[in-house]
Amino acid sequence: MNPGLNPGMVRDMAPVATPFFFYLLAGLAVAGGVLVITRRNAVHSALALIVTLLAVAGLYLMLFAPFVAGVQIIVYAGGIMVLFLFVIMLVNIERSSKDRRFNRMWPVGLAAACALLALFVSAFVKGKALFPDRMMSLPESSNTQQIATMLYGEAGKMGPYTFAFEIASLLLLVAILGAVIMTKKKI
Amino acid sequence: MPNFIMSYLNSKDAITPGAAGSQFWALIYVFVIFTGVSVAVMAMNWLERKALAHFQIRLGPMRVGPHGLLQPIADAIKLMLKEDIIPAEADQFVFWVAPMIGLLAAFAVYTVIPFGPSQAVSDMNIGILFMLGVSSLGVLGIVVAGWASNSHYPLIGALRSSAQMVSYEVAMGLAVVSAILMTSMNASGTGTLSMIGFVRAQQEQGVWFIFKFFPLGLIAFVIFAIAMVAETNRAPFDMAEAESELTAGYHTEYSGLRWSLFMLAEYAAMIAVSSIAVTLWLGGWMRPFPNLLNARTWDFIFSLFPALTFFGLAAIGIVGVVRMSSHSFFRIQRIGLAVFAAVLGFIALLLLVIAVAGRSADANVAASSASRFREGIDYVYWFVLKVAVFMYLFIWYRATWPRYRFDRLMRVGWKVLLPISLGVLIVTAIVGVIVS
Amino acid sequence: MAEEINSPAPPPPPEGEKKPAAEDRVAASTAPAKPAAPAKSEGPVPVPWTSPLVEKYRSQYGSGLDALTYLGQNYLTVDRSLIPDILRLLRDEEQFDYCVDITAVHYPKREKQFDVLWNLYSFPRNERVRVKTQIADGASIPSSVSIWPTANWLEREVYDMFGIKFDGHPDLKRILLPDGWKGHPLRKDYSILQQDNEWVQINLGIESGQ
Amino acid sequence: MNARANDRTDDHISDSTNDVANRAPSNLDLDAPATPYLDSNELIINMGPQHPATHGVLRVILKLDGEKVLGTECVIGYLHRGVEKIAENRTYTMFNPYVDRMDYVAAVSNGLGYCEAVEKLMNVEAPARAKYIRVILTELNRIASHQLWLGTHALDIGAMTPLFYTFRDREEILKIFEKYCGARLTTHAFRIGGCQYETYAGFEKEVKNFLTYVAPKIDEYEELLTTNRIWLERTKNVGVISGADCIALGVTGPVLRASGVKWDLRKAQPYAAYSEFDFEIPVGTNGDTYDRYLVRMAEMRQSLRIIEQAVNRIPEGPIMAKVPKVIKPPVGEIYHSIEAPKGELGYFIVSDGTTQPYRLRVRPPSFVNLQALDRMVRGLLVADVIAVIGTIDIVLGEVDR
Repeated sequence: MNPGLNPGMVRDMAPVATPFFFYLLAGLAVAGGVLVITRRNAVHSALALIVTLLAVAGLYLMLFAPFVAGVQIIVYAGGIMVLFLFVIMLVNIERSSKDRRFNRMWPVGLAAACALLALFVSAFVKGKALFPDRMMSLPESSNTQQIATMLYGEAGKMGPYTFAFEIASLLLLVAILGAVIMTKKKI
Repeated sequence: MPNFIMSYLNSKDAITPGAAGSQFWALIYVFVIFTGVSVAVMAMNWLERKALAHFQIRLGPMRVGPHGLLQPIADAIKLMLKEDIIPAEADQFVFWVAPMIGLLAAFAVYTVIPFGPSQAVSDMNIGILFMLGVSSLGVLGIVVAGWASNSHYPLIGALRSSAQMVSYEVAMGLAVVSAILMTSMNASGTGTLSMIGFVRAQQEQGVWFIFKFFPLGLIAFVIFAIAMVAETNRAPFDMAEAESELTAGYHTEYSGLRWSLFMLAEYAAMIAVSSIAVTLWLGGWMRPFPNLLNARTWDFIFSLFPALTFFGLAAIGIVGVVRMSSHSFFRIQRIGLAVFAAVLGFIALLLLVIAVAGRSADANVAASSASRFREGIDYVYWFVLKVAVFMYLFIWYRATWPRYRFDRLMRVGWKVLLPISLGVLIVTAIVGVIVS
Repeated sequence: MAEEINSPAPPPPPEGEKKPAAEDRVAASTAPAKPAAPAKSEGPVPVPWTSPLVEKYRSQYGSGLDALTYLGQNYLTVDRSLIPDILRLLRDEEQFDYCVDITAVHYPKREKQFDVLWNLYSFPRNERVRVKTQIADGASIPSSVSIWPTANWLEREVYDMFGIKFDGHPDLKRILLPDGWKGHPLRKDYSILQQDNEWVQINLGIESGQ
Repeated sequence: MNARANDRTDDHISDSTNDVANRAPSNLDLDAPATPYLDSNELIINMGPQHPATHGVLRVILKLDGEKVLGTECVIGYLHRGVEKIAENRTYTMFNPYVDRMDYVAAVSNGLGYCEAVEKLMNVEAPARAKYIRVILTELNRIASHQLWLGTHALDIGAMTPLFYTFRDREEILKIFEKYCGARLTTHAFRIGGCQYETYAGFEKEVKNFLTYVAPKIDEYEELLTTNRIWLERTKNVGVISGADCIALGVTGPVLRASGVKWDLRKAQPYAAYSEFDFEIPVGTNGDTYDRYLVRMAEMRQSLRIIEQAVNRIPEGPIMAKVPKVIKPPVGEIYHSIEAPKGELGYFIVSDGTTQPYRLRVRPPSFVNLQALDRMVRGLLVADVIAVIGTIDIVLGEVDR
């Protein structure tokens, strides 16, 4: 259909998917994450979070998952973060910036961080053995279609995640209704 | 290097530099598009002021250059030289970064806009998704600017803008989805998210999506057309600025270059969303009736349009020269306008030559680079013409309508546009299944 | 008011029947040095206003009330003690539902220095009446905001300009002049120059003030 | 909301909003502020005195919950020039031009009110021809004032274009003024006792030309707005005020008439030559912003009717009554009011028999009408505050005097 969508494309994209870009994006994501929890000003934290989300979207792109990257940008960076900012602007920032941070929760946080570190180390030591063999290294061009078949199945056949997908959407519907009922006393 | 250029131009498959993996060409395209959009924004600025003025029985800018043609340049210089004021109580860093966010978002979109089958930086597989996603980032700039100004009017403007954009994005997205559905109404039954894919799908199906499953396509298009005005904060949905209510909304505290960045972002975003509308529903770069009137003669006739347009503009310029007062005060203006008309006429001649040369090349079986060049001009011309219609509509709306009220706007978004777009989506799906 | 257009000019009056304003005419300190002209003998005079309304109130309140007509315009001069009652009755019983204006006039030579005026209009009767009372400097007067909400700003203006206090006013403060303003400008003893001089002396350091 | 709101203004607001109990009569029950939506703080913003939509130097302190208006307080006086004090220091003749500076978009009406008040005090009557000239100019001024109102009001609501249309047509009126008396805005057109100037040659023809010119233009304004959906949404049921509330708050003029009270001083207590003309008083039904718009549009057409009759029937004769060179009204006091474009414009003059007024009180319609703002905007949105300020049609020169 589109002459641009030839198999050679994946090879041509390869120069972008270099360790340099990986470490750049990963570093940005981590730095953003650290800023999110250390900034006293909530709006600065939110901006740092956006940087993190965008960096993660970049990582998705490097994994040849453009659809996931696009959704990441639309839903998280574009939608959810705007709502975050909306709420942050409504709350009293002056007061929250004076509150003590990590009040009495830091041992828990430390424990959680140690556990996560242990997990990473074990994953690093064991290597690929932890992950399923079948990697979804799909060509960029058909990535979206692959996701569609995973979620919705092909003609006459349910995909592997169809049921989970439907359940998730039902859950979201319930959440929406719950939110409406909680905020509006009188409908 | 020349070989490199010619090899790209002569390559059989018309593919975008991004798809070809040619970073050099991608950079060239980025540069050309960035320059082109900046110039278009300036032209749009002038055009808006002139057109609005004539709607309102005024003349608009008349002093800087003949008929104010140099006004945008003068404005740009003024804005760049103006003192850059950051309010003392503002959040300095965020205040500084906010216009950049808006501008980056507005310009990043242009990487996937297809001005022609190969006239785009890249043909992303998720093109439309990327466009919607990145253009939705633009609101972050506005929200953050309003907050960082640490002032009430900008804050209200930012709140309005964020609520408005989030709600209209939903209707906009659903309208887009119905267009995406239409791309799959082909033999293979697979659709696409690629921007170039959209136009190709319309080409294959032989119909602009605005007329597909009439009136479904039209309704989806109208919803998109409404939502895109809201999305770009333009009248009658310019609640975030609303100069009579919020003085200037989110950019009340901005001045000089930073302010002009907001304006640049706004106009760039207008062109971007219009491009989406053109690509999705109005056949993108395709000339009218490409499948119906497909004889080579018709091809030639339509390829004369760019030249004719520039001839027309040159003629208007000449009329302007003739009608201008012969008083010595206007001498420089007369000369300026005459030169301007001459340049336009020259461009028209050039285009004419290219059209004719491209046609004679058509006779040969092998497509020469001349004919490819001619086709490229045609594509860009028709695309830009369609976008220009939208730009004019933006001005027209602004001249005609009062401003919506915020709660009404939200009501229209959630209670009218959203259900209709959902309904259109469902009906499109059903009709699509029945037809196929 | 149809009748006032055709109101004939009454014959020249004896001096004694002049309305109070004439008696208390002063050569205001602010006025240019033009000698106060003696009251002209020609011109109309107030004549007693007779109407059922007046009769009713006169019987009710007796001497505290005086009703006159001047140039076809009726006014009641009432005692300060009757003020809220009379106004309320005028609104409730006589349908004077629209308070056009509240204002005051300063007569510095008089014992009761201020005339306070209520200018009333009745939509059903298409008739105007002025209610007038005299109060001394520093005395207060009951507010009529509870009778006509429009009195709110009008009374604030009177307070601003004359310093007359209205008891029971919800928010009696200056309206046209800044909160820190000194004096009440429409009093006859308020000199315009004084304000200027002070400003010049303080801000420009010029002793003479000019 | 953002906690950096200055709390200096807070007590002002509470003062003016808690006076509910004191506003006893009619049905002026201002409902108590609704409980705030979510637990956000109230936002106090300062609209004006430098704001594009407050029609001058009006300052409105708004207490907002999100965008909803919980209360307002008007701070006025930025344009206070002490007109009433000036009057006490000028002769009657010298003061005449000052009244033009109050409602400067309807200077002719101000002058008419003042001249008639002094004439009444002196017991003279202007000649018939002068009265007709006065009516023509005053009605032209009413149209000009309403045109300016329409343009700015539409601009406030976001429609830019009507502003330029109305200004184009207002220009024609100003041209007539300029030709008649040499001034366009602060006309000083009338003198005590009549008019100083005889009409210029071709005056009647020009006025007639204007009538035929402007009638379709008024239709043109209406075409842009009257059935415009956005206009309807922005104005219908916005700033509703009942007739009873209008009377209680002393609101007059088109605002009162839009609330269904058919009262116009030109009919109720005719002055000048108004009793001789055939015209109607347009009234509204809902008392909302849209009705006020319709009433003013209809008033423009009625003014055209009056002008047409006046021009056709203008009598010959003197234009100045016999008044002494030095104007020295007898001791006494007078209240005279006219129907200015904005409402009842009254002059209360106390004379002590000298050449200067002992006390001159102006009853300004804008000032009194502005008081209704708080009543009209409670519970509406910020955007409606703008619409309502526009629809009351205030001129700060008159509010502050």
